[in-house]
Amino acid sequence: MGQKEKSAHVVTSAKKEHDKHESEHHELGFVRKYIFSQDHKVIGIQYGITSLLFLLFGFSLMMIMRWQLAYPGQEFPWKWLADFMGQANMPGGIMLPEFYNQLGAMHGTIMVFLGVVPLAVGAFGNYVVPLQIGTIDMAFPKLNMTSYWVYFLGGVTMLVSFAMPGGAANSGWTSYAPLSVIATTGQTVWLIGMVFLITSSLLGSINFIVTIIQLRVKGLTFMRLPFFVWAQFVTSFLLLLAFPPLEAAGVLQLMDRLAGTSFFLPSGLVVSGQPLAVSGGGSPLLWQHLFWFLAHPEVYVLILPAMGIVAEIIANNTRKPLWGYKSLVYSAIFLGFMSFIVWAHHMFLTGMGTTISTFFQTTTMIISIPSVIILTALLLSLWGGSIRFTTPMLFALAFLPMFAIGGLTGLPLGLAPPDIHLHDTYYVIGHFHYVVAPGTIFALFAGIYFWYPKVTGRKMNELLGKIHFWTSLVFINGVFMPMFIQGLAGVSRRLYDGGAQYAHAQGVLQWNEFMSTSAWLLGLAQIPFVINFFWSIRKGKKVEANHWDATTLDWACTTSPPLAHGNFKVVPEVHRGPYDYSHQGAQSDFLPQNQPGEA
Amino acid sequence: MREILGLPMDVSTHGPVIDNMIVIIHWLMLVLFVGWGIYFLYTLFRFRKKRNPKANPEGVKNHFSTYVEIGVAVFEGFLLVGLAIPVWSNVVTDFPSGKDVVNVRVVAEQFAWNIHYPGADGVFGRRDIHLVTSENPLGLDRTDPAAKDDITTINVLHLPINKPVLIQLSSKDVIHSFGIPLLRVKQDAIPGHNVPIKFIATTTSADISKQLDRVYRIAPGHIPVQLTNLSAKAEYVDKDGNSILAVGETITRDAIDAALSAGITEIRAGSDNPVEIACAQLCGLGHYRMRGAVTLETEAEFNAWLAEEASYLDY
Amino acid sequence: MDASSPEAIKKQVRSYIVVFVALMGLTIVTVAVSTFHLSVAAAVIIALAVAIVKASLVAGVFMHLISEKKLIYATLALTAIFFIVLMILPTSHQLDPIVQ
Amino acid sequence: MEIPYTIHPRPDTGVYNAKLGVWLFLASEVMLFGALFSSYVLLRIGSDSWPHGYSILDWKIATFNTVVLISSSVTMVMSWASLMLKDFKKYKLYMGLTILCAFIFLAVKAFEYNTKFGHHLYPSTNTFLAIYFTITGLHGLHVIGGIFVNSYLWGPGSKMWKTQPERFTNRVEVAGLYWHFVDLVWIFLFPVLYLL
Ligand code: HEA
Ligand code: HEA
Ligand code: CUA
Ligand SMILES: [Cu+2]
Repeated sequence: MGQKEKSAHVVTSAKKEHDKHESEHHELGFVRKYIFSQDHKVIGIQYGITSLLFLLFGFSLMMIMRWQLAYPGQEFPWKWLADFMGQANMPGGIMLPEFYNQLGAMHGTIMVFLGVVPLAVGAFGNYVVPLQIGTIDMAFPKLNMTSYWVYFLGGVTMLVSFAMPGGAANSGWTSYAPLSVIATTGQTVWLIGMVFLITSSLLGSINFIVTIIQLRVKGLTFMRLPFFVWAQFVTSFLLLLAFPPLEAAGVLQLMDRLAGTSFFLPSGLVVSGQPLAVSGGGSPLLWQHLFWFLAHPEVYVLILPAMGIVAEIIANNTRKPLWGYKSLVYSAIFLGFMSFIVWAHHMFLTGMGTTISTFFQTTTMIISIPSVIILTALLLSLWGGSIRFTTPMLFALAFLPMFAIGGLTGLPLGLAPPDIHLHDTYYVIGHFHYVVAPGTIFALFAGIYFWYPKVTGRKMNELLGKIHFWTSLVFINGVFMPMFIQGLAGVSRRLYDGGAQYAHAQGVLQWNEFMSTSAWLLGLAQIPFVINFFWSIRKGKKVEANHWDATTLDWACTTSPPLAHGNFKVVPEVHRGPYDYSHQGAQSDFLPQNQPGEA
Repeated sequence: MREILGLPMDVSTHGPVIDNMIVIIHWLMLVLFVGWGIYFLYTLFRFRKKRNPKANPEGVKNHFSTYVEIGVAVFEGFLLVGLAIPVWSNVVTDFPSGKDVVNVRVVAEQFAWNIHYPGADGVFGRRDIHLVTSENPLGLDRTDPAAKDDITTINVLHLPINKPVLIQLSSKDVIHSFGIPLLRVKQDAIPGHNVPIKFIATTTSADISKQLDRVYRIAPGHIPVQLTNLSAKAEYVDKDGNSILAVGETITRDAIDAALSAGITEIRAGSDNPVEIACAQLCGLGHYRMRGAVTLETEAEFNAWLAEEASYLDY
Repeated sequence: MDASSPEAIKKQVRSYIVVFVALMGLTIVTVAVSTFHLSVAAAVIIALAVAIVKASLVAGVFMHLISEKKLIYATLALTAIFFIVLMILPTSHQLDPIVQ
Repeated sequence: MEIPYTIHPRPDTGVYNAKLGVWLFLASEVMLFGALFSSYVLLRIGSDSWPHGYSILDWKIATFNTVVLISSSVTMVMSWASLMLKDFKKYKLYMGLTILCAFIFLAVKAFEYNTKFGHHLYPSTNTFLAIYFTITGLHGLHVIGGIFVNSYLWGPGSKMWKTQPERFTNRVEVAGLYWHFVDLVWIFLFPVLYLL
């Protein structure tokens, strides 16, 4: 798209109908306004609340698992909770291995598909993107509503699966066949839930791409888009093109489970001493290829919006433009592109010859370069700034070294020989939690503190925010740092007793208690956040519309902009790049994008 | 660095190369992290609002960061071309053959490792899934002449040191992963596939056991040791000089109780079976206990063991 | 020329008829070729070649791809690349396993 | 305020929203069927023996169905062209024919499935039949989806022609893009499953 874009006028024919529609808007009932709303802001908030609850739920599952890991086979201390989970799962308060596996699989699934992605894309994307590109809503509001409710349905399906005979899915979030094909009914429900979630993501991503391409206001060229919008744009393409193969795989697995086909079952299987009565001829690796074809791009879906949020907050709180905006954008695009051709680095040990492993090792090393460039650009953006340590900024800053640890530990995994030792050990768990938990989750916290005033007109309490930050930072490292130690010692992941059986694990077992305690303390550390979050809705300090003195268009409209296409009273026009802070000779230290003139 | 990383003892010939790579990459990671970390902390201090109330929109002008990025890329290129690709190619090609090779077949199942030696004739006997029973988990057809002398075990893998080993790995039901951390071996066992693995072990289990021991804290109601084959590495006596645990003696619950009542809270012990097969791929509810014991021994000991096992076969 | 003028549309309609005839003809060709029972490789190549020609006709003329905007081309090019990746890489793993 | 570019193309991109949207949707559909074709290739290459489609399936009836589906594609594009020529009657006729063809296609498909079941050939019989039933089943679902959309545009949805003719024409164009895609998938399915 050229720099000089032709003018993008609001269509005149729309004006004629304007009045008619205006009257309609005032008559929306409560249900149409807040439940089946078609307004991107309400939908964004719906996504936000739902996904935060799922995050909390996914975390709770993990806090329960961590009890078993710290004190294998010991009775659960809270009898009511053990009873709540049922005699079939925790007889006498002692967790069964079957149940541990359910919790693990559901923790992974919920965190990724029901927690982080809906929060990062559904909530932040929905609320902020239309505002940042100066438009009144998403391109397809009905579709937007549908994608939220399909997501909701997917979430309910996943929750219901716990009530199935044999409980929820228990074959890991990766659902490797044949294990998942011979698993209990929960797996079928998991697959159906996934089909809902995939559908929701597909609808959402189409909406985002069309919105960003078509609805940018006049003057907002691609190279003037805030980096956050770019991140969402690339993310949407990943969702659009990577999810369908998983959908196909899900259909195939459903067929295997329900119609007796053997897409993923080779001939000659013997399960529990009995030859399995299927036709055979399938391939277990086919599932892995289709799964990782999605799941690798998916991890960049987790990180790109996070990087976008961090970039916005850093520019705002250093009071200077981002360093190397263009290289950030090109890196994000390149990252998105490459993420489609690295997936088999999760499969190095499935029996790869030299040629194919060379291909995937090479692409994996190549994909680390754009991440390095993005991180470097963000780090260099700090130089020369006038840094304000607000709560959102603290979380955004912490993201940098935390993501660095996660990213750097991806390097040994990306080369096949070290992966022999590290594959499927706690090292991998440590690697990806550093990128998703203190990485992405911190960025999401940053985003919540940052955009909260836009949504509610009030600010979250800074003191509680800082308590939340520092305690979380300490404890989250307490959870995940020892994982590298255990992993290097060779302790496998997904072990019900945390490795207590193994001689080679004895030297690092004592960390389990430490990690679990840290996880529970991390849970406590969220209390100030939850209190702050709800208390501030009514009691927080009132602030003006552009509280952070920010430049992008989301701050140019009023606080909690009116619903029903009412974001902007006048359609704004953009005259400059996204981060015109501390402009030489300007009176204030920031120039909003819609401010005309040179300075 | 190797010690800091806490990599387990390495008892195979190809292991040191892998460890080296791990060490080199961690050096790279450390340099990058510490380098940028210092810059990061300094910047936060130097450009905080109090000290620098007005930002300078120009920012960094020099190309230092570009050189760092190029440096990282070049180093990764070196790791890839210089180490990863040749090492991997070495691992997955040139499988040994001939009389000198120890051939073993390993068939994983929920939740055990079935070990199959070809016996004196060096030929694996026929297997048939319809013959699978709990006594014959491999479905070995003992009427096949080649199968008559075949030796099978469950979760017990004996191997000689200093001899090339060739394992044929497969699975009966779901995907497992055949991991032996101390040998730096790991390979997914995939049903329908048959994957070869090769390695040469360098140290006997007995020697490893001598070198590997650690102190276990013991406390009432909290016995850290789930291992049955953990034995004391020092002499423990009570006040009266009666022995609670002698060197090499297996630690039992009773022994722990006795030690505790004698005021002993720490015991130095080591595993008799320090080399283990650890299933690394989620394979069901018993995944966590899908553990096999590897006994590395001298060739003479190995042959003696084979002979003993063969003597149990009635053919 | 205005692509939505009645004359232009009428001209397009004629091209639809031509394409329809061509598609029918090509269908007969694939079916006819398959009765020769060629070797698998040859049969696959011919069948796919014919299918690609037919698909291009549908996409090009019925879906107006020949006169579509750059934006759509870019989207489809991206999709085509990943489609090819999806077709090639899993199978090449299957063809390059660890063997003795 | 209204969402811009719902009817007229945005000048710099040259497309209206729904058109871009449907092309993106089709891109995801390409990946969906791509994954299934990829599975087909991988399973076939990995198998010891693979039956010829024509030895199990009825290629004659499938040829007939190919003709039906291609015809429906032509009538679909003709219905759009009729709207462009402001001939609503003809639109109704062509759209009606499109829907009719879709029903014929489904009826034939149902008959085909039924004969297979009658001969005790099920998805679980072998991998070839598994993939045959799965892909054609999924394709059939797409046909059903198309019937819903087209019937809406033929019946209740066509009221829009009176109030917003341009928008209605756009809708028919977009539905057409989807329908041609369904045809396009069949163009590959037919030789791959029946003739090879
Ligand atoms: C957000 C998610 C995310 C991200 C961004 C990444 C990023 C990367 N990942 Fe990760 N990965 C996962 C999520 C993620 N991963 C998950 C969930 C799994 C496991 C799934 C499962 O099995 O269940 C996994 C597993 C995984 C594996 C498989 C391991 C195995 O199973 O054996 C591999 C192997 O190659 C890998 C590699 C990489 C690489 C090379 C990167 C690179 O992109 C990283 C590039 C980044 C850098 C190189 C950092 C740059 C740092 C600096 C410039 C220093 C700056 C310093 C300071 C600020 C102080 N990952
Ligand atoms: C996005 C992904 C994500 C996230 C964020 C997390 C977060 C965490 N994970 Fe998870 N994890 C996975 C994805 C994720 N995980 C996956 C994919 C697996 C592999 C599963 C498998 O084996 O198949 C896994 C596995 C896994 C294991 C290994 C289990 C095993 O192998 O047996 C462990 C062990 O400790 C663990 C721990 C944790 C902990 C302590 C957190 C903590 O960091 C959690 C912190 C969470 C919060 C801080 C959220 C708090 C939310 C709120 C406070 C909301 C408040 C609500 C309102 C205001 C309404 N995880
Ligand atoms: Cu076998 Cu895990
Ligand atoms: Cu990956």
